Amino acid sequence: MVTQTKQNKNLEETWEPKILAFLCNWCSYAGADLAGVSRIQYPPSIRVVRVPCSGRVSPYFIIKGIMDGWDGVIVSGCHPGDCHYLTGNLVARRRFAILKELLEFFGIEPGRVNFMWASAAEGERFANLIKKATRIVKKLGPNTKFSKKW
Amino acid sequence: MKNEIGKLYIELNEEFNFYAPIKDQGNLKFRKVLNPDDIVLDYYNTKIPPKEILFPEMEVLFEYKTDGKNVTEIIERKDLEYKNIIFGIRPCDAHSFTLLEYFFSYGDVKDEIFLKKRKNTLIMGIACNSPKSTCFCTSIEGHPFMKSDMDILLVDLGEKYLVEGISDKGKKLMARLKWLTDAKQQDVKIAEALSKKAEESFETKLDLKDIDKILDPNFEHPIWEEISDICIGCGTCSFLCPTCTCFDVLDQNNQYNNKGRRIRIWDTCQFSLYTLHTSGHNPRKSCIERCRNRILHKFCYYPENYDMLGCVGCGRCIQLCPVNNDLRSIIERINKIKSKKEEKVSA
Amino acid sequence: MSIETENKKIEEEMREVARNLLREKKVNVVIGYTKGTVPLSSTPIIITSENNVDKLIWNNLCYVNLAKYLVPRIPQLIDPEKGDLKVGIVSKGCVGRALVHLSVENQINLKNVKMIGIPCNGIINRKRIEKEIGEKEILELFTSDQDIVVKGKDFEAKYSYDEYINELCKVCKVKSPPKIVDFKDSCLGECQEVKSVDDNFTDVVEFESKATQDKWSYIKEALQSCTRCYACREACPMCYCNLCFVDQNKPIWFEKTTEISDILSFHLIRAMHLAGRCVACGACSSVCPVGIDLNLITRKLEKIVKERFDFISGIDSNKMPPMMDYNMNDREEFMLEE
Amino acid sequence: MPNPYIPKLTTVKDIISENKVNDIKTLELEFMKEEDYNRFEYIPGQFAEISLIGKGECPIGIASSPTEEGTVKFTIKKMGTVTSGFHNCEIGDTVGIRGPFGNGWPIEDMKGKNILVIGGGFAFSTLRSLVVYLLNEKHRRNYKKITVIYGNRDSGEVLYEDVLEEWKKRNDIDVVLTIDREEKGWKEKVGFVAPVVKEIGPSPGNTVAVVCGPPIMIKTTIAVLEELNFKDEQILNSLEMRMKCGIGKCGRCNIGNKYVCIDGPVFSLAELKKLPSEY
Repeated sequence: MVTQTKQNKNLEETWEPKILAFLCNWCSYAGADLAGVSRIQYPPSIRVVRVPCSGRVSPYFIIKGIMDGWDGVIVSGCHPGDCHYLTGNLVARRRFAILKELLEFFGIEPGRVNFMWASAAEGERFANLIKKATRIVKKLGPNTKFSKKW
Repeated sequence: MKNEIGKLYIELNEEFNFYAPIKDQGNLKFRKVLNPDDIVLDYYNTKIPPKEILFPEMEVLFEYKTDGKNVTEIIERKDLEYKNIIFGIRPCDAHSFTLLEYFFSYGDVKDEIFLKKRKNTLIMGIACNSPKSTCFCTSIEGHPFMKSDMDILLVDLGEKYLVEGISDKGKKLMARLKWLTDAKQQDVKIAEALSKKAEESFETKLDLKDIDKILDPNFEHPIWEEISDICIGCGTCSFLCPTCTCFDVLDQNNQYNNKGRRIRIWDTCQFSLYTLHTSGHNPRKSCIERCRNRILHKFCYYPENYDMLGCVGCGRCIQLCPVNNDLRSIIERINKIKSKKEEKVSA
Repeated sequence: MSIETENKKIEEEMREVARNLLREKKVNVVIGYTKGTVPLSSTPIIITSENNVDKLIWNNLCYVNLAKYLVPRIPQLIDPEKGDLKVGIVSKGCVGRALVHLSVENQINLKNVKMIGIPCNGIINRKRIEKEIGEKEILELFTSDQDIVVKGKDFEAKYSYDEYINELCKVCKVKSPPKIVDFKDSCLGECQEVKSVDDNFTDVVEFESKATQDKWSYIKEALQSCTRCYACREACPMCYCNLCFVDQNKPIWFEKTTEISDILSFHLIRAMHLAGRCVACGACSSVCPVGIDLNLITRKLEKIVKERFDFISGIDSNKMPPMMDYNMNDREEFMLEE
Repeated sequence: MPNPYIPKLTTVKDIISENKVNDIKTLELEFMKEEDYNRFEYIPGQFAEISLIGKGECPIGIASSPTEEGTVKFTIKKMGTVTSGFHNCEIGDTVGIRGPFGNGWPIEDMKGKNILVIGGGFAFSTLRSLVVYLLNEKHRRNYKKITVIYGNRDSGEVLYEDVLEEWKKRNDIDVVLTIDREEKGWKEKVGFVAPVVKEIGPSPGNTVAVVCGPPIMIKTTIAVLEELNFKDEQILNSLEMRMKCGIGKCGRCNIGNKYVCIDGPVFSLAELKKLPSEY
């Protein structure tokens, strides 16, 4: 029994979450690039999908991601007012607000889904936020509630 | 015997999957019994039809393994050989199994998944002492005490059950239950009286004698528009119908362990997607055609193909339709087509 | 006044308006409710002749939202030669709200719609009564004074009216259809001016305060028995998409299986789609054949939209719904910050 | 009896792109097990449920003839999820196959008759199967005159160019090709199928007309055939329907009390006229 808990503990420590990240082409993707070019370290937990705008990210993407077994989803876009398409991120923000509240209401840990703004010049901020998001998701543990399993 | 249901369960549970009506989320459903105290026998009928025991809402057809891209192995289902007992089923629902059997063995290729399970299933039903106001099984040549679809029929005599073995399978099983006592002549007489009383208590009587002959030439009739005008197009009537069999097939992959399965799930002719071609053409594009298909399938195509009505008269669709599009009134309206025509001819 | 006399009064006034509308040829059809064939039901009816007006009824079981019949079915009925089909529609508050919102979304033209406004006095929570009666057959249900009386073969039960109406009706503030500024004559009969609705959402707050795990198990339990018949979707006046997201197969977003994650995602995304659009009619819960109660989700949507965007659906035909709009100054406390 | 939903496994032996737009491909499948191939006895006009396991299954008419031994061919147009999957297949991939299903062309009843084959566009696949079968040396003497009329939108859409060339060289078959609009370098006929049929004017005596194509083509061609005094029994048609199981269980392909997958897909016009027009 003792060894088992020890093993579990080990597993918990070594377990790294897999996070699906939708990054807006104009800001966050470039921000992630900058973080890489500037050699800022952040956890290798995210897998990036480049989208034209955070407004392109439909709630389907996020829920499908969670259902497919991703431990977390991040959507990152330009700061309000900086959208390449003027209002894409403002529209997206309303959607995210509702989705986040509904997920919480349904009893799915809201920390699994995170939204952030990061501009092309904010490599450091991007890395920090990814660190933070990874920390949150890691604390929640593997996604078993909503993902399909059989 | 009434308090001996538990005894029956314990005796049969090892060998059989023992299904009986159980309360689940406030709805009565046929479920595998884990505790005999859960069994509810003081009921009219279950909300979810017992077809789901042999034809579940979601069923695996087969499983497979892949090497990431291509299939390497197909794994057949091995759980079809289990023996099942369906306990406490009503005669109308028992009749639905006969219809399903006809349906699944129609054509050259038979549905072995269903038929294998059906073969291993023993139906132990309880006669209907007091039918619901929406029941109409006597109109489809059924009866609240109908024996023909069962292996064993129980009749509730108040204090005890009168047990009658009908098929060989049922008689064999009864012979095993040593603690059953021989029925007295008097009890048989009470059962007969109950049967008569039940038969007389039906409020709904529908004229379904020539319905297929009325329906067949009236495929294009304004009545279908009238019937479907309040239908909202949900699938309640067919999902909860004990004889509806339509299903959809889809593949599911588990990308983590390179496994997958092909499943079938209930589908219904009431959804537009059901018949939509890839080209965009849809033979049944509106509610009118879809409503018509449901009625015709049960009351016209079934008699033509199997010489039987595709309805068991359980009344579930009448009770649960969200907009109360009552099947009884639909049938009455259809019957009126005929009488109108006759009037015309005589005039 | 007792419930029956109220109902009688509503019924008479409603019939009178409908009769006049049909007689003066102001409408081609009247959509209303008529008596159902099973005790806990009513059924929608489409009337084209003045002679049938007496078939219209009002009782506390008229749970279907009739606005459903306008989109998308009725536009198809338009005869190009005769011009638009004019429809009279028996409107309780939530039907009125649905119509207003549908017109905001450009699905119907209010010019062609005449609301026969009635002061709704609540809809009985038939699923709750069914559950409490259990495996007995209800043969009759009527209201007497302040009680709901349910009768069967060998039992009779009484339920308090105020307690056994829909949860949404208990907190409803829009009993009769809202007055519309642009189409003053579109509402006949009873209608009310609604400026804003005060609501403290105590029921939602109570649920929200639960632990995540408790919420999950509650929702999971509640939705588990879903049979995917989509009656909730089909009865919803706001679900008028030609192709619902669960039906989309290029690509397949959500599979229509009975796995809990699939069922949950359907209800979650449907809720998402109804944000700022749901008119709180409770039809989805009333029609569910297995008795799933979706009221709580509906209420939560109302709360989100009210608190975040200060919007109430179907009240004001000139206000843009939140999901069709944006604002620089929205609250963004949920965003991840360093 | 075995579980009818389990497909037999085959490998993709060859992939041929059939048209210029590259949205129609022919897949040549070889059964992994000899016994499965031997059990797969079919006649022209039947179809099979072929599946890309993991993506799904779809009913496709068999394009090869039973006389072409060793493999089975399917011509697939890129339409939805599954067919797109087939288009992404590579040689050597595994494809599942169930069948053959349906009644097929009534080759026994056709014996001793003239055969008029009228095809339009991509629906030619089961007609190819039929003609290849009829032209086989073992079967050719059982049938009389064979005429093939095959129409397409443009020259890039013509399927099976190699077999068509072969047929043209033979003297026991007439092949008429047509395209909708004139095109540089096109030496055959120009115009829709129906007028071309009228122009050729086949005589109805002891003839069976096999018509397969898009609905509008079928409609116009049948009108022409009726004008030429073809009887309803002489006109054969192959129907399409959405299908899932192929064995008459999933329910969706019914027309009246008939299921297209077991009672069809081949119906004579006389049979079709008896059925409700819900297809």
